[in-house]
Amino acid sequence: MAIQIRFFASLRERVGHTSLSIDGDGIGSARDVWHAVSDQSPDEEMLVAINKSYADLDRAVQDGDEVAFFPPVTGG
Amino acid sequence: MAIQIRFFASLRERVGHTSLSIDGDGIGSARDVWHAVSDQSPDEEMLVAINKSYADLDRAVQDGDEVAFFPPVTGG
Amino acid sequence: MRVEIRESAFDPWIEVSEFRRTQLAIGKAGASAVFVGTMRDFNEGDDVTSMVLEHYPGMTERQLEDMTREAIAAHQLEDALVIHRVGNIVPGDDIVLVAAFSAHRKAAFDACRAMMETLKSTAPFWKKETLTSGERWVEKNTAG
Amino acid sequence: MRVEIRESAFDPWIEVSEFRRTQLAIGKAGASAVFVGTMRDFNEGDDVTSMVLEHYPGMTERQLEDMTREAIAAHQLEDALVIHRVGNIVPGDDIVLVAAFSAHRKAAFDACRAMMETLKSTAPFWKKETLTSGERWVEKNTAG
Repeated sequence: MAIQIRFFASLRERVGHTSLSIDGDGIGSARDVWHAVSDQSPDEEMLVAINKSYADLDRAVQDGDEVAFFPPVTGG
Repeated sequence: MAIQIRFFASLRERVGHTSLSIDGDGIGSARDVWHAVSDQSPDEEMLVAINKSYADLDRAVQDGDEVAFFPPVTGG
Repeated sequence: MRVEIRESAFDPWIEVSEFRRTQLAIGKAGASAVFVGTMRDFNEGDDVTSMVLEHYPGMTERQLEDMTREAIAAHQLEDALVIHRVGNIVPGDDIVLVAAFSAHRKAAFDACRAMMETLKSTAPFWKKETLTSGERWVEKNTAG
Repeated sequence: MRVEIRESAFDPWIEVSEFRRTQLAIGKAGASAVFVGTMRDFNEGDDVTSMVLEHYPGMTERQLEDMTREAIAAHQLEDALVIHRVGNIVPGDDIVLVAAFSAHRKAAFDACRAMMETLKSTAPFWKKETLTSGERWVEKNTAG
């Protein structure tokens, strides 16, 4: 198993990836996922979703989860 | 010259007239117009228009004016 | 702005679409807020089979025009459209269309709702319903 | 209820009209409150020539469905319809349709506006605008 990571919009462009897969070993929270792929602090306004539902950075993440990071939404 | 009077909706049915014309002699206000055609007190909720604009019963009326009486409006 | 009284059935969605296409500049009105009132087959707990909508020709148009002009100015709308049906109406027929077009959604929403409330409380229209048991005048509009 | 993401242009007025005709019982929904958001050719003082609307497939639908279901329950709607465009968009194209159908106008107005605000603040869509001087991401939606 692994953790699927997705990035959207300006964050996708900044990170340079649409999606990534990482090994779940040593990953406890969405914050850990972020730090596994970035050496920058997460932007204060960054939004997080786990398995397509909003979550916060300290929410627990398990093997097989999909974790998404994106900027404030601008639809409508 | 004369004063044209119009009635609408339930008030039209109660009065039994769609329109009437009365002589303006002795008519000072919309209230005088009402009493020239009815021996009942005006209903508290009755609305009044003079020349197609809302007015109150004590508004002055002149020869040639059109005075309308109607119940609360129920459009939309 | 356009304000119309109609004596026969109209399709409010075609009216809005045509108004936008012919009256509005492309790319300016980012927000369209539309309200359509449709005749129900029930009112105050009773079945209603048809209705006659009476108005005060001349005054009704003036009230609706004043109201629409004021809404455009107050909310800085791009434009607005109001259509109201009169005459014999059956359940499912559309009675009223109020549409507000503006650059931003707040103004469109606020103006559309304000116009509907003003119309309901001031425009001289009256409804007489036909029930299975006879006829009755609708006595008063409720606040929105 | 119906919630749809569209990858090509749609006509919101035809959609509302068809939805009412095919999904709603005649004579029940006396009130239809509709909001349509349309791409402008300007934003924050700059000319905008086109736009790309990105979304999060799966999550976006879920957010919109949850929001619509909650609005129907909270406002006791007869029904509701939400359509949102994604992909390449030009000024004048319609981006979003939110429609609330209910017996009375207060519920329809309240629900339509509440759905739009929820959509604007929570549905995962992102706009990238093309200006004459280049591209930029829209950074944040303003409150309505």
